[in-house]
Amino acid sequence: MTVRREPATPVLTVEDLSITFTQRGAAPTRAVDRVSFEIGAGEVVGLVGESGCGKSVTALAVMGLLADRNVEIGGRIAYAGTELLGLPRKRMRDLRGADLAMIFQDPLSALNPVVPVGRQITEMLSRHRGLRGRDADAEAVQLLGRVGIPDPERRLKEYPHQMSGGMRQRAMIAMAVSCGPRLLIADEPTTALDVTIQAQVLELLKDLVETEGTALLMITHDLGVVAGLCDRVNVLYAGRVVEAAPRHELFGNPVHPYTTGLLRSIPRMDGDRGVPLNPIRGSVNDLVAWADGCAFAPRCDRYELECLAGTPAVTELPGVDHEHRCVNPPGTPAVVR
Amino acid sequence: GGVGDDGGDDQTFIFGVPNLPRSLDPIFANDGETFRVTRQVFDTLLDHESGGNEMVGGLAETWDVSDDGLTWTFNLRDGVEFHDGETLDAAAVCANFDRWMNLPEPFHNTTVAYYYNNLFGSFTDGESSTGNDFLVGCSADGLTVTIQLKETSANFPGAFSMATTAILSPGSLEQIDDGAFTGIDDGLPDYTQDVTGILAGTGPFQLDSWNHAQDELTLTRFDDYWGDPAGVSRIVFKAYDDETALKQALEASEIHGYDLVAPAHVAELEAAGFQVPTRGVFNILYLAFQQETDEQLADLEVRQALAAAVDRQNIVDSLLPEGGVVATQFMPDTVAGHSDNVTTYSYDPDAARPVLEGRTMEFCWPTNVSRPYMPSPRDIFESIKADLEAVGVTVQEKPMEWANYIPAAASGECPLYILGWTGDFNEGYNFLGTWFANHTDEFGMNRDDIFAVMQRAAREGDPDARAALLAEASEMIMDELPGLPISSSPPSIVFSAEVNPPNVSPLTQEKFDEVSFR
Amino acid sequence: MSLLEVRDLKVHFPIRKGILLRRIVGYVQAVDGVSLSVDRGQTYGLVGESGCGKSTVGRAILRLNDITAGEVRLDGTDLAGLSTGAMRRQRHRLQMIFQDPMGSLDPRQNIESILGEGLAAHGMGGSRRERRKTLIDALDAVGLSANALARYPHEFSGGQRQRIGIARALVLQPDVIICDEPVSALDVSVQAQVLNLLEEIQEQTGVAYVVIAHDLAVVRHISDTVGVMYLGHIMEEAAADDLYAEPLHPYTKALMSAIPVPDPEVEAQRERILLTGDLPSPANPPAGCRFSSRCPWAQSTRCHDEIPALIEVRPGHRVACHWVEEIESGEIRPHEVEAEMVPASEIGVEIPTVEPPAVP
Amino acid sequence: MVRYVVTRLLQLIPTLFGLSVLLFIWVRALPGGPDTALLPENATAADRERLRQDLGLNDPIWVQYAAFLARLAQLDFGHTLRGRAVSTELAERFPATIELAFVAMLIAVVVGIPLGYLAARNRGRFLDVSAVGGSLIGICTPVFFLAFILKEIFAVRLGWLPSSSRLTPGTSYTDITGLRVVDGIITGEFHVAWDAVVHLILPALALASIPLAVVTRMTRASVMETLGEDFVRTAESKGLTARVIQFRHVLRNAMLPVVTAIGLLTGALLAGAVLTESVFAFGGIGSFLFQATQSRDYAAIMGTVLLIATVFVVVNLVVDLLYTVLDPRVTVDR
Amino acid sequence: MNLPGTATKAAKIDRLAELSVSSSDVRGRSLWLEAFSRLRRSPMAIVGAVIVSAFVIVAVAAPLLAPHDPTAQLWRGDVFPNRSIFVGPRAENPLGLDHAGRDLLSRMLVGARQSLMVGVVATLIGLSVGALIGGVSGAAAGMGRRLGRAVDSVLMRFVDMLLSIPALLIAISVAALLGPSLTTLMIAVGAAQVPIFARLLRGSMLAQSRSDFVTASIALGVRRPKVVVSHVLPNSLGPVLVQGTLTLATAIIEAAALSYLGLGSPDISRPEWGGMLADAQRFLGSAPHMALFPAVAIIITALGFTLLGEAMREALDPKLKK
Ligand SMILES: Nc1ncnc2c1ncn2[C@@H]1O[C@H](COP(=O)(O)OP(=O)(O)OP(=O)(O)O)[C@@H](O)[C@H]1O
Ligand SMILES: Nc1ncnc2c1ncn2[C@@H]1O[C@H](COP(=O)(O)OP(=O)(O)OP(=O)(O)O)[C@@H](O)[C@H]1O
Ligand SMILES: [Mg+2]
Ligand SMILES: [Mg+2]
Repeated sequence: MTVRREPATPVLTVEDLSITFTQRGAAPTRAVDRVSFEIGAGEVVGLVGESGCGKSVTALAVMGLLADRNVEIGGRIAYAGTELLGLPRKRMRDLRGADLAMIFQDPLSALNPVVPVGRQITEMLSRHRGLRGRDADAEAVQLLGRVGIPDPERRLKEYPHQMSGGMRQRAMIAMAVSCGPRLLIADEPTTALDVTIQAQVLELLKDLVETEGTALLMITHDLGVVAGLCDRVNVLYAGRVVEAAPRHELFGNPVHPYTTGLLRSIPRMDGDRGVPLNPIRGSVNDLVAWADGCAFAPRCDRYELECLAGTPAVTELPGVDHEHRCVNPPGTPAVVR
Repeated sequence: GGVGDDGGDDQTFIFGVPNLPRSLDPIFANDGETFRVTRQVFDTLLDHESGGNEMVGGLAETWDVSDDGLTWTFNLRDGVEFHDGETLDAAAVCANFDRWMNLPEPFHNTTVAYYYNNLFGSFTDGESSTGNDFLVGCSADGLTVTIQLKETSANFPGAFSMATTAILSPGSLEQIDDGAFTGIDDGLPDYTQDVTGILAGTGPFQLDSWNHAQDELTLTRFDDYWGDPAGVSRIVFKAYDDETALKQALEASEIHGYDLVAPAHVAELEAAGFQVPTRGVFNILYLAFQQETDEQLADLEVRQALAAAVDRQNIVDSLLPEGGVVATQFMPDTVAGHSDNVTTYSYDPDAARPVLEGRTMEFCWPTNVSRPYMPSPRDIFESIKADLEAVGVTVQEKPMEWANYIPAAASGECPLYILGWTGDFNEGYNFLGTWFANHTDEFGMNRDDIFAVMQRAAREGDPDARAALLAEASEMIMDELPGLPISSSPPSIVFSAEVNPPNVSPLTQEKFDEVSFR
Repeated sequence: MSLLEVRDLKVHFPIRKGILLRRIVGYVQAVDGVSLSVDRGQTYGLVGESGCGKSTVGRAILRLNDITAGEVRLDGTDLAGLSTGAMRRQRHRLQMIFQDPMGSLDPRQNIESILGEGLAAHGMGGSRRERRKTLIDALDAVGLSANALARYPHEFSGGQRQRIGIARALVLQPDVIICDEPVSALDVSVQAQVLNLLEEIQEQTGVAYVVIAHDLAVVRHISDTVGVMYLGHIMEEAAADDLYAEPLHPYTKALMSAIPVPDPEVEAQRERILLTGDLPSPANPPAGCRFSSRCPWAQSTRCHDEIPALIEVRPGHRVACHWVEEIESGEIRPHEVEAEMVPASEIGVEIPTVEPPAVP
Repeated sequence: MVRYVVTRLLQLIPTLFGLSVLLFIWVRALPGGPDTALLPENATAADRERLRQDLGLNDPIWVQYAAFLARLAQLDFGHTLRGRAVSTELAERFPATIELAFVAMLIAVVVGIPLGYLAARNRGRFLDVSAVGGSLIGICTPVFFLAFILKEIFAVRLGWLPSSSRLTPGTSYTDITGLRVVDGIITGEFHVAWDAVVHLILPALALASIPLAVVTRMTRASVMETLGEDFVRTAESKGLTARVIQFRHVLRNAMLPVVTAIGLLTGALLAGAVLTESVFAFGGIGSFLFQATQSRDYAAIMGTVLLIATVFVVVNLVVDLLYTVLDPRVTVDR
Repeated sequence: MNLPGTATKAAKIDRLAELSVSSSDVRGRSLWLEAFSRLRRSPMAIVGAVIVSAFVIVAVAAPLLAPHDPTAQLWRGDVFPNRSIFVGPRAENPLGLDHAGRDLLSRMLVGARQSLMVGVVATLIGLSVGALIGGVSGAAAGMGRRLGRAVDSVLMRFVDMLLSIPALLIAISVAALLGPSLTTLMIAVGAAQVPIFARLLRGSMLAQSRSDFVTASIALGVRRPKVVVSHVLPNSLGPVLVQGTLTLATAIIEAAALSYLGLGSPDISRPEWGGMLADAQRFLGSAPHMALFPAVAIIITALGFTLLGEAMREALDPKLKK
């Protein structure tokens, strides 16, 4: 197993990112807790986890899109060496769209319903590339064509609701890549789509990364998508990375009980049908505060009292660039409950 | 704000009114707001003295009546010109009488020509629905007009001063096609609703324009007026829906005056430097006792007790404009026919209580109206109600909208109710005759002896004899007590400090030509 | 005869236009001739992409939609022909589990009344105490304790709510349960719990399921027989294992190849058939084979003018394709398909009608 | 589109027909009658009876209604009790109401939208609290009282603005459209236009109080909701300038519900005109209607209410059409 | 942290129970409870609730609080409205006297009761009639079938017709129809609200009848009428309740407008704030206290109801949750 890591500065470095929501009248909630990862050019890094584990918040923090009020962000986010946290608003605006771009989950709500799709693309071209009028239109047509939208000239004048889901997502992608960003964040780009369309969109993203060398942060809860696309995978649980490894390493040798649990609980197309699934107990809401121990402990088969002895430290598996946060990983004999 | 930007003699006098005229041709009208305007434009044969209620000459310089009271001779002023340039002569006057007598069928009832039907009622083809028929005809001789009557009536000579009998120019009459009028349901002729150049009178002002969209009617000075020319060059009558708006418009100097000032505003306006001249009283407010609707009221003792229970002096003092008096009978004391010997009823709750205690009575009052004789019916009602309750009467109040109130009162639906009347001209019969000439559902009074006296008065041509009859009737009425006269209140009118106000008339017949700017 | 037999079911929704007269200008052919049958203790899985008519089939079986044509036979009785009242009396035999576990539970009723409503409606369950016992048993069967009865839906987690939905269906001891996307709203970890539960219940009670889902893996896992739908038609139907082992219809092939597997090794080798374009609108489906507009194997003959019948090509394996054998034998090879532009008006997107806001 | 408009207008016919039946019965069921307005207090019972007969009020109601319809077929709304054609009265007075309602709506929109927008942007801050508080107080103050206070302050005490009328009484002007401001500008009589504007301010302010409050709060809520929409976040992620985001993405979408509200507010404005016009002696159809109700002027009531209902429906049709322009998702042919 | 050497299963579970977040916390509370808790945190709601409860308390306890008989013209000799002689606030009468020499404080207190009654009864009338029409319409539409749709469209045409007449006009004509009285006032104001409630309820019923739990009930074999009564209706009442609260404010203000137009309650023994204000208007120049107190009272009370209603609307609106 080779670890593909560029020696040069990664496009994105996230170090010890913590995000806390402080709402008036409620206890502060830490949505993301000391998350670190890097993405190099042409690399695809996955962020997987169930709903509410902090994936989107992380992405928004990178984009500088979290509201200023009621949010505390700690740690470090660097884009090609530029510190993003604390960057003047104006500078951040210049970066957004031009260097950092994002694709959102639901393309219908993410597109302005009352502005033609073409306009939503050209406004970006004119903002970052100074293209106007006919030039911008021509460029937009070209972009739409590139993401595989048939008859792009006509589509330019259409509104999002006049397009199908897959088409909208393509338009979103066309918009995101229009200014040649070096980092693309895709937040569940296919969750709202049908599988056949999902396949088309994933193919498109893959193609982009390969031809443009764009760094892609892929956020999804679908392990299948991760397995097909990501070079490196970070598994999140309750705001922390519980396991991070290159793709083959992670699927081949999952360590954290959460990761293994996920893998065992989903029916697979190629699996054995007769065997009952092996679900994780409880639900995401049954969790322990990280400060008190492993948040996953209540749902864990390998739970030991030891698991509650404070935040589990990061353990690195030697030689394979594989980290995890399990106190009681498989290999050590599990205590029968 | 600021009005009258022209300065000096050329200023526009703006007067706020609750309504604009119903018709510019006075024959169609019966309301004070119409006559307020038409009086400035048209003259009548007779008139009232400025600021008083004495009958004086109008277009007729002098007049005379035959001994039998049936032949009236009017000697017209010389050199009177109509607004359209025609000259006034007896023929012109008779042309008007001819017009009235020849009015076609749709006019033969009070729906249209209310006053003509009531005062003269004579038509050459057909009868008036009122049954009146007083007029024989009019003959002209130079400046002498002779009007022949069939019968005498208490309405003469007052009728000759009524605004409805104003004299229009013969030229106007030629252009008016009364035959085209088909009935009130089809609307009034255009010339009555807009200034179309048809109507010409002899008054100090002539019609200028009527802006319906802005509820403004404009008159301009007639420079060839036979009397002293008007003090202002233009009058604008502007309609307002409520009195508070009028008051604010006056205070903001947008208008120069308005009539029927709420008593509550009089002192306030005076204090603010406005002129609020006091009128003589010429109206009567009463509390009616319908004897047929409520059996209790058929009992004279109860009616007397009610009269003793109401503190009329308090109403006059606290709710009516200054200058009001407690009424002793159904007419103001300035009117001929007023008797000093009527039975009076003084406030004596202790005497009333034994009779009234424990009784329940229905009491109607109108909610959304203000009349010269009852500026705020609600306050008056409240006051009377408090008095009645003080002597143990349970008052079942029946408030009604004005549109509903009058029909209800007229049809005898209401046992107790408050209502009143402002005289048309200085004639006692114009008051008493309104209610007590025969049996009506308004009062439910069945006193044929009173009705007989009233009938005699109605036909009595001699003013003094008539006054005596009316005084007699008044005394009988106050013994019978079909209702309790409450007060005669002077309706207030207000003018801004920049104008010299006209003499105020108890008949609310102010002559606006007397107005001038200071 | 099977327990539940659906024959040539058609559900067409009229499309109305105009303000005053609301003329019918066309029909959405949501379901256009679907036949399927389920036996006691068996599970029939229905897969297909969004808008292909899966839910409509499910709802039509329950007579929650008007049926345009066709038969729905339960134990021989044609439900489609019953009067409303008679149908109502049959309802306890057919139950439904919904996708959105929260939305399908009345937030203002406690679990006892939610579960007991069906019993009351059918006069079942006897006395109050007996009825309560039935409810507790049902809750027990889905792994919830009796103290849930007094609680309200919002007090439960998503997985638990779905269990309540299942319990509600169970109390009536139905013969058939239609599960419309029973797990797609759940977290992946919870999804497995619910799938296991459904299987357990089937083992214990012998109830038959019609499971509707867009996730082929889920359907395959739980079903005995799987039907693949496309634009209101069933394209292929086979035993679950057979279907995966040997998909015959081009659409099934494409569908299966599009599903990613959480295994990089498999992913790396998986053969992909990438379809182009989008699902056409059921209001204006392609003539002939519904899939012809996107089919990489489509031929110039037959495909565009003749609707293929669902024919049994292998034992228990039925396919609606004119060229199955030729494709299997490699005689016909896939080719590039130009993505067609679907006119805006034909996308099955609901155009939001904008109601005026309440006047303050 | 044309079809839609025509159909919607045709739809108006049954609505107006139903409304006219309803009104006809209703109005005639009002106690009392027109006699109080037409006859003096001392008129006799016979006089009153005669009047009812002349007005056709003694006929069975369906006969009266048939007569009404027969006239209506010739676009004749009958005559007011004062003897003028209702249609003439409405034609003369309606421009006043239009002018007043339009200016009031203008105030509501021109002040309300920016205010609501700023309030939403500054949620919870002083501006927001005072805008919301102020608009609530605006809603909660009875219009006639507000009018009175406005007049007392600005007309009586300060003397800055007139308290009544559409123009200084006696002003001469050329009448073209009946809209004084417009006429003044068209004919070059700028002093008339200015005079009309000055006279419009207070009544329009009083009338605007409720729409202004509604528009402000509606805009605020709508902007707040829009700010939370995904596409705004998308716009941010595109690095667009704040101005483009605010105008193209936030405001345009936020305006949609406000536009509908504005259409519906027309009704409130026309009703508000009843009070406002009376209080300000403005002379539109509002005070006309009020007087007609008071004097039981049946023809006038019918005509005015039907006019108001028509206007309301037409304005909302226009709003619906406008909506299709603003929101491409909505087509007229629903 | 040092762990005890002997870790038992019980200890494990206890520790877990202690640490794991109580699930009911995360899963949220009932719609109402949640809405209520949001209400409690909203300053708008708090201010509104304080005003409203103060108003209700005063209204209920008015006869006990009123220092004088509100109808008695106790100080008849002191007040001469026509001479502009009034009695303002003084020790005996903290708010002064009205134009008939009655204690204004007592009248204000009793007026609170009348105003509350006008508001509540008018709202109830509007709500119940409107809800009846809307409910029947919504139920009919929700049931589907030709007849249902026909009933629905007939009712809705009627409501649309009413909606095209401005509310105040409806109120004016009702008031004129029934003659002036407190009852009239309540009916008139209520009638004007009927179409609004009808549309509102119908709209939310239609939305609710498309929801899954309604489908579920039908699938269970529950009869349609029962489905409507036990599921559709209860879940559609939220917006109606909010509108009801807002209508309370509107009613009090509209009552004032009707009084001003002379169509209010003429009942002097039971004064109502709107009527008092309309009545006092003409004395504003010389007796501002007479108008001031009712005006302020109306504004504040209406404000209270509006604040509460708006806060409720926000609390119930899932879109504005965050
Ligand atoms: N604005 C906010 N205020 C408070 N808490 C927030 C906010 N946004 C997100 N959170 C919380 O942060 C946590 C992480 O949310 P996030 O949206 O990143 O989840 P996710 O992993 O993207 O889930 P999903 O798969 O549902 O999109 C959640 O618990 C959420 O409740
Ligand atoms: N009541 C209805 N009226 C009109 N069209 C309808 C109606 N219900 C469904 N449709 C249409 O019928 C088609 C099939 O819908 P259906 O809900 O059965 O799809 P589905 O396969 O369940 O999709 P999904 O996976 O999105 O749930 C769609 O195009 C839909 O728009
Ligand atoms: Mg997310
Ligand atoms: Mg579905």
